[in-house]
Amino acid sequence: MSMLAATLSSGWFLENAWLIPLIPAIGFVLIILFGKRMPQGGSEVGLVSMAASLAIAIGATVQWIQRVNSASAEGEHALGGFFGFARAIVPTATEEGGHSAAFVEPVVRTWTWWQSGGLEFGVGQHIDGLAIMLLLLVTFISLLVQIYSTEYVSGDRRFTHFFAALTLFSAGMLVMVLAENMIQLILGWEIMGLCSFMLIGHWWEETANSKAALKAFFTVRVGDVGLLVGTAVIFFGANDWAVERGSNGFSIRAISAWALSGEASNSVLFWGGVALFIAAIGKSGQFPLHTWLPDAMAGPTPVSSLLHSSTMVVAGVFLVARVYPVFFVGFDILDTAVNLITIIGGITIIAAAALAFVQDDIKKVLAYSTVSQLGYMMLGLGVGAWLPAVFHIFTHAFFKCALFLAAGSVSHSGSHHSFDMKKDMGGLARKMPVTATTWMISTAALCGIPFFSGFFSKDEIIDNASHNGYQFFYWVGLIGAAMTAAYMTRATYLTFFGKARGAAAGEHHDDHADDHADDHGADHGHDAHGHDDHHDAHAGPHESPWRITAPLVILATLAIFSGYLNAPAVGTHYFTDWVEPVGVAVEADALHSAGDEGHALGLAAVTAEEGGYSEGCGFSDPAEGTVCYAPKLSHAVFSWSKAAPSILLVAFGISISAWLSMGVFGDRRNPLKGLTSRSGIARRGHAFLVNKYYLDHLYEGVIVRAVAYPMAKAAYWINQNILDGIVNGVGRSGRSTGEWVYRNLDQRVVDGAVNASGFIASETGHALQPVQSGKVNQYGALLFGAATVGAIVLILVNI
Amino acid sequence: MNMETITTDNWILTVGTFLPLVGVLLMMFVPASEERTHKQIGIITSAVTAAVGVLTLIRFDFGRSESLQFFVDTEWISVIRSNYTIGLDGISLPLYFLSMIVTLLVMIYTWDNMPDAGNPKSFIMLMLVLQVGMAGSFIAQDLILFFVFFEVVLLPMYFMIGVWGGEQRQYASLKFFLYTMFGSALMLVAFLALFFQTGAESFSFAHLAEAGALIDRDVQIWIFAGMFVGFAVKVPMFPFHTWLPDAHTQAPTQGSVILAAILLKLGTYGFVRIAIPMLPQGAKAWAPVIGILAVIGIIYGALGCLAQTDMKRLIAFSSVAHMGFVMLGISTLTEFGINAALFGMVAHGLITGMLFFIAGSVKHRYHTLEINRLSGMLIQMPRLGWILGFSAMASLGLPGLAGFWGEFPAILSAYNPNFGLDETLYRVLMVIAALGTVLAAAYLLWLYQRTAFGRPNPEFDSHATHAVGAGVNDDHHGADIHDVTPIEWIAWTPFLIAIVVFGVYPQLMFDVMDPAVSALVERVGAGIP
Amino acid sequence: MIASLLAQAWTAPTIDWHAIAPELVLVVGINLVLLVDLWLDEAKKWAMATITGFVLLGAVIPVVTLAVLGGDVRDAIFDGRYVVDEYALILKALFLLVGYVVVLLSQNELEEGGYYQGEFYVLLLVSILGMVMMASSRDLMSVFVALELLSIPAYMMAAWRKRDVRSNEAGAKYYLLGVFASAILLYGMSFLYGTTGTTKLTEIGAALSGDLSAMQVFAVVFVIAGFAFKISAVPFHTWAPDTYEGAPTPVTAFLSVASKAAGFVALLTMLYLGLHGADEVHSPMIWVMAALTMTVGNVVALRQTNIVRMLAYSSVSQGGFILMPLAVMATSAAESALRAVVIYLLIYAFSNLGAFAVIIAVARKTRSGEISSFGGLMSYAPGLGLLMTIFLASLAGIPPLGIWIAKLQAFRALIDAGSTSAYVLAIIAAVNTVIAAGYYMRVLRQIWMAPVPDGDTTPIRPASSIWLALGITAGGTLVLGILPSLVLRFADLPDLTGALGR
Amino acid sequence: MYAVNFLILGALLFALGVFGVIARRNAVMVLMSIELILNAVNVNLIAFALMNDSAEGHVFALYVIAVAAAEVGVGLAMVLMIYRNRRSIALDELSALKG
Repeated sequence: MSMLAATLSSGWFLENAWLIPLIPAIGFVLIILFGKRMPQGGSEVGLVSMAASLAIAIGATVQWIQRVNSASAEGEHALGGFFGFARAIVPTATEEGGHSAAFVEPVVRTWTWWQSGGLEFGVGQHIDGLAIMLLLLVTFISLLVQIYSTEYVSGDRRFTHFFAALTLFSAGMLVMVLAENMIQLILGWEIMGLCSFMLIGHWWEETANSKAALKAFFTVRVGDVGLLVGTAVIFFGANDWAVERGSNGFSIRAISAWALSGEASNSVLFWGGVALFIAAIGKSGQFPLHTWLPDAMAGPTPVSSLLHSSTMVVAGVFLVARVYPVFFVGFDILDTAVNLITIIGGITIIAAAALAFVQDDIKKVLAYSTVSQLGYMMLGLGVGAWLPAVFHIFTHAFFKCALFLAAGSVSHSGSHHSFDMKKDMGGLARKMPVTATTWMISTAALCGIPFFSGFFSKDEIIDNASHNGYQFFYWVGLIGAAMTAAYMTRATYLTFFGKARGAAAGEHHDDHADDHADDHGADHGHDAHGHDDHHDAHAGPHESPWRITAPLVILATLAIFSGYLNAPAVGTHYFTDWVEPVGVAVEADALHSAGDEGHALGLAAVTAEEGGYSEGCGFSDPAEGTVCYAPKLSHAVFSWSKAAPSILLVAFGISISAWLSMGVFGDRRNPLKGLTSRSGIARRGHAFLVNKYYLDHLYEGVIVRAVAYPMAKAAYWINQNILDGIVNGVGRSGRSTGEWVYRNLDQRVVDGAVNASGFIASETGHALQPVQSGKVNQYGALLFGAATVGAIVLILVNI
Repeated sequence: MNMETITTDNWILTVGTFLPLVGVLLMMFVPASEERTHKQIGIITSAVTAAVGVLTLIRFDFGRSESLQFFVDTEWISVIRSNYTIGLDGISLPLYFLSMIVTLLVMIYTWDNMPDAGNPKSFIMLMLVLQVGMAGSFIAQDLILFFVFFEVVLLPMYFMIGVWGGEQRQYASLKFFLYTMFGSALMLVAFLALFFQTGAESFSFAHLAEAGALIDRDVQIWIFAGMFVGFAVKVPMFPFHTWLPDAHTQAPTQGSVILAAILLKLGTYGFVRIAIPMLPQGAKAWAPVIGILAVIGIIYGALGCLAQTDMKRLIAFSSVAHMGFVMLGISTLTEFGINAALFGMVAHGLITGMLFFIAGSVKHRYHTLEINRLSGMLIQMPRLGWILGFSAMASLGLPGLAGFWGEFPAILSAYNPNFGLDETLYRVLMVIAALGTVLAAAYLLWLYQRTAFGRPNPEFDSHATHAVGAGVNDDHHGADIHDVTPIEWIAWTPFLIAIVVFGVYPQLMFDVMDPAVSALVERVGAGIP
Repeated sequence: MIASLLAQAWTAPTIDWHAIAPELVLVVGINLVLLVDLWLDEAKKWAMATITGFVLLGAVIPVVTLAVLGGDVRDAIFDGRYVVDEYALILKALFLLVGYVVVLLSQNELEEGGYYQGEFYVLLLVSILGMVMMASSRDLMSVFVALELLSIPAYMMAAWRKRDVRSNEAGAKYYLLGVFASAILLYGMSFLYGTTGTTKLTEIGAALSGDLSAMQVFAVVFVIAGFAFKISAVPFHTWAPDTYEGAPTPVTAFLSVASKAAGFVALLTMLYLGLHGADEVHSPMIWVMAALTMTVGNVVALRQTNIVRMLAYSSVSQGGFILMPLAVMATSAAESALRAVVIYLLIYAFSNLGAFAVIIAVARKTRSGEISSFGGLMSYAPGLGLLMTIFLASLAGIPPLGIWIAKLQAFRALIDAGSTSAYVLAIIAAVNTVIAAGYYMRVLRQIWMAPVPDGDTTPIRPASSIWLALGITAGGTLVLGILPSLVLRFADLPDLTGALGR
Repeated sequence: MYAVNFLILGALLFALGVFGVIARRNAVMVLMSIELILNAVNVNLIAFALMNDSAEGHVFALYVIAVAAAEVGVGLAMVLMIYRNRRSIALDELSALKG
């Protein structure tokens, strides 16, 4: 331990962060066991447990911040006041300062979980900035969504199970977030998958839902093969190295350190990385395994907002960010012009955004938007912009969750449980002011309008893409931003502006696009979207009750302000300081550290840390006896001039889309047929329709038919028929293969052989029976003949 | 030989193993008409046995789980140098205990789920005899003794399937019997060959594990071949598996549970305990074959499952796949693999046993297991439906449940097998096996979606509503569709709890097994030049 | 030359009365039974069985005393042509015991049939006397005489039901083929005597070594063929199924156990004392016979519908297993081979007699020998069903029931020898155990799983004598299976293998 | 050595007997044939006794003669019995038991 090292502050909350997942887990058990008998059907247990977890998470966050500060304080002490001072005023210097700040040791605690070959493997917590950030995020959003759900699914016949699953999900996610090792990570990962299955299929009376659930679980499971294989590869790559240093090949710290140690074989890292990334693709709905995510919208809206937008789906991104060194070294990030992650991320951004254009189901729009945003995060990690990507997880969670909840609110109170923007929405802004406002704030954030949170995270990614020399993906990012703006504007307009249509206009019709046939099934009082009949009682749209709006407001607020945690534009960089691991080499014996408070290490190394990307962690091997836990990354320096293009593109996207939307959907006559009966209008060619017609024509004919249709429709067609077709085809072919193998191979050949042997034996017996003719003389002949033949043969042989 | 033995409390194994015979004797003198008495005797006997098992757990010195404890070695058949040698170590302890518990729970389940053929007297007597055979196989430390116990199991199971089974019970039972018989006959020849090749001194495991390694390679390969057939049939491994689906499908619930939970383990246990340590070089030569067959079994079993229309038969095929993982683990000859295999044995015993319980209860209620006719189980009997879902999840290896710890380390271990086995081959096997987990998810969830989700099948649904009152069509579908009964709760809860506990804290078992396994692998390594 | 013989002064041989006490007891007993039969009136004929039983048990006593007292081999009498050693004693005991069980079995059969009980028991005793003598014979002549002594009464017993055509046929076939076989045997013996110049087995063994002349090979083959008939080894087995099926069931039991055992005893003595030098002649011959016997017996048994006939084929195939170790008697495995055969004979006697006992008991109710007539036995006669299960499972060689240890021994001997041919035979045998299990299980399937054929479920009440027989046999089957050491000790027979000069 | 002729004689008798046993359908004829074989044996024994100059052969022959007598007695009784029951002693009709 270097003499420069000094004690870091810690605290009860940090040391016992493992309680955060444990509480919801216990909550889950309680709900399952007693939920049905409770007044609130178990929801109270869920809420309480989430609140408790949130409390601990907040405590841990605070203490982590103190820990970081204490470290930097030591740093200042050791290095003279310059950095500390500089951090205050000069933003650019702050960037560097943020890097050369002291290494903050994660709070690691492990307990033996299992052992093999005398090697003990732990379960425990690994608390660093990333973990803290997600702990806070997950507990917080889970709580809000649970509050929201108490209203939204009230009266559902599986109310209790719903909350049980939500709580279990939170537990699983939290387990994964503070996972100390890969096995624990897999544990949380799979539990989330299970809950996703349960919740998507929540209304399993309809085959469509259960099929969607099956598909989601199955697709993700395909990716999980990568997780298993990758873990195995990495384990055996890292284990010996780690065991020498008192750890093992599952420990995430060990893996990171080993990957950066320079002793790791690149092929192992590469293939391990590929395998793990396949898992990430599956979980985070990246191209081409994204098809399950839109289908997952079959689940209740709270589920969509919690699992399938803000938390669970970022697990893949989290995985990559968590063992980033593996990918950094394995894929030569920053050394090669392009790598697997950027490719997948880029494709996902564009493809998903294009698909969002042609959706009529508001949730589907948001689903594709989510996919696209996840693409941004991946892209960020791929181009070496670790922090912006993680920051985007943070901001995206708030506004995307808000958007979903708003959509839910609309369908809950505005459109009689329909999600079809064209059939049942429109002009709801006046009817549901709160919902509309929150929606639009979140949209602004999503589109990346300046001073909304999305701007600070997404633009950082785009900016760093170019900063790190990925020009092509810089443009991909920009185009994606524009498209995002466009489709969100379209959705916004369709939902909240223009003429009210269908249910939004107070009409009742039971042929909803979505699935709740025979709500009032006799033998089971289940109700497809968990709405009691009192919703049907007062006709027409109205604002949702507070249990729905409150979360919306909170989230919307955060959608604005969460960005300022790291807004270079205004010179804040707390997120950087608190979350980003510092890429400096530290003494090796930091690798194994018990639960006690760690130490600020490697200050000596800092001095050698100037000079960009030539050396330092991830670029040159750490000196003997020292290890790195994270690559040394530099950040693009923000400047308005660099931000300008994206701002302009976004503005363009919004305006054109808004203008055209108004033109098309604002049509007072038969608004519902805006898209469908156009040609009919053309044929009639009424004079006073001409302008509209031209406009319509301009939009449909020029823009849409030239841009959206060829691209979006084609993309959509490919998506549905090829990608999705493959996914489903795999299922079908697997089944038919199974039948073929069973019928022909197993029953005919393998089993046939067995039965044949018995048959043969018995038939032989039958063939031998005639010998037993019952005739004495023949017996005698046989007797004597045998003796004689025997005698002759043996004589010939022996003499 | 580094296998030192502990002889304290060495009465405990003998008592625990042969105690059920006392119950059998008692029942002989009770007329068959007194069915309740018989059931009571059965439950009490197995309960006492299980109590002895618990005592064994308490007295077991977990600190030295690699050495044989409660060790007994007395003359038995002196002329052929076979002794009554018994002992328990970390490898056999879990299975030994499991056999007792499973028997007890099956007894309890029998209380009001007696198969249609009736006659609980012989049924329960057979189960008790079965228990003796199973427990004995796990404590035997002498080849001949092991063989005897190994065979004792046959007849009772033959009758359980044949008398209390389904439509084609006679075919299935005979197939089971002859198939196993075939295996064990060749196995016996192999045993004797091993005995004489090691100088015809003793049949005790310890001695053979020491002397067997000195046999020259080719001979070892031949002897291993014999044992391979014997154990592979029991496991069952891919080409020898066809008795299993028939036996499982036709057997009564109790039979299926015991078969899945314990009997199949005799084969894998034999590999770990006998074939591999006694014939290291043979094992090394055969390992790739075993590995390949195992992985074929994984995929093949899964495909078989996808083809099934009968719930029970599907579960049976899933056993083939799961035992494939176990065998893959064993074939790597690594601590990881063998640990995983042992864990997998217990896990598979619990999970598949549970699934068979459920299948039995479903059959009991619906009088059919046709997947197409079952649906909406969650509506008609939510608890049973949830238990089914739970077991299915456990069976597809969901982390946090027991199944995972048998599956994942096995896959992991295949990444670099021991003793210079071909890595490329095994890595291919690893990936295929990992894909097998996807298939597992596929068939189990598909099963779940078809049976539990959706709306109940009208034919049963209508019935469920009427049956409450006037039993008009009660006799038509038998009893009404009711949810889990108290007896079933009693019988199942331990399974469910164990699945969770071992899933959440696997160290409970790894802690016991690992030292023994490490010692074993070390011994094997010593035998391979 | 004759003159020179006469010239020698005749000195009376010293006779070891204790050694031949068992035979004497039997002889006395035979006469006793004959006389009593004369005086006893029909109503009291049942007493005959009891008396016979006592005679047999009485004969056991000296066997025991000999075993306990005389450790040393008693071959003083008849200068080694009639020897009483451990080997002889254990087999004498076996024969007497089997005889006793057969008496128990025949009791009701005869009473009901109203057959000539007295004569029957006399013949039975005579036959047993022949067997007892066979155990001690060490000379071609005494072997031959013993063989005929045990066979000729058996011929008559097989045909005991005078008015039953099938019984006649059984007897006639047995008789004709038997006599033919013994004629062939004799012809072989004559050459054996001619080429070695002696009839004393040990001397023959001494003379018969190294290269054999064609005549000697011929002789050996014919001699073995003669005994092969007795043990009904394929292809000399053809009489067995027909005779077993036709003869009264107790007699079948007797033939399938006792006279088969006697044949094996003779074969053992010949091989170990007389013919061990001619191994390259008899080893392959026995190898082939063993393989054929077990296989043919099994596969044909698979097709049988009559239980007695099925058991007949089963006992043929069992004979194959017993024969199996002798294929390697000329190797280092000689001792374990001998032990295997003796043990097998012992345990097989128990299980097989037990099976027949159950058949007799059941047949008294069902009046049918068809396997299907056992349908649902478990439901109305669980006791008999369970016992039959034990016996058949034992015959199938399932531990821990009797015959498994015997089979184990047989395999053990083969693998002890370790030659390739031995391994091949072992594999064949292994496969055969499975086939055999096939038809044994078919019977058990009837007993446990099939419905009662004619729905008549009146419980069966076997006579006490049958119960006693069942008790003895079941007890033996179980005890010998679980604690084989009890008898295995007796089966170390250095006296006989010692003669091999190894 | 003139004794060889006796052996040839014995062989001829033996062959004759075997032929009879295998070929004749009449039970009595078969019995006679068997007697032929036994006598062939006797001839052999006597011849060998002369060759080896030992008495055992003679004794053996005496035993054979005695036993043969007993056998024939039993045999004829059995033939008689069969004749009573089925009015025929044709062996190939004795085939109720087979298979």
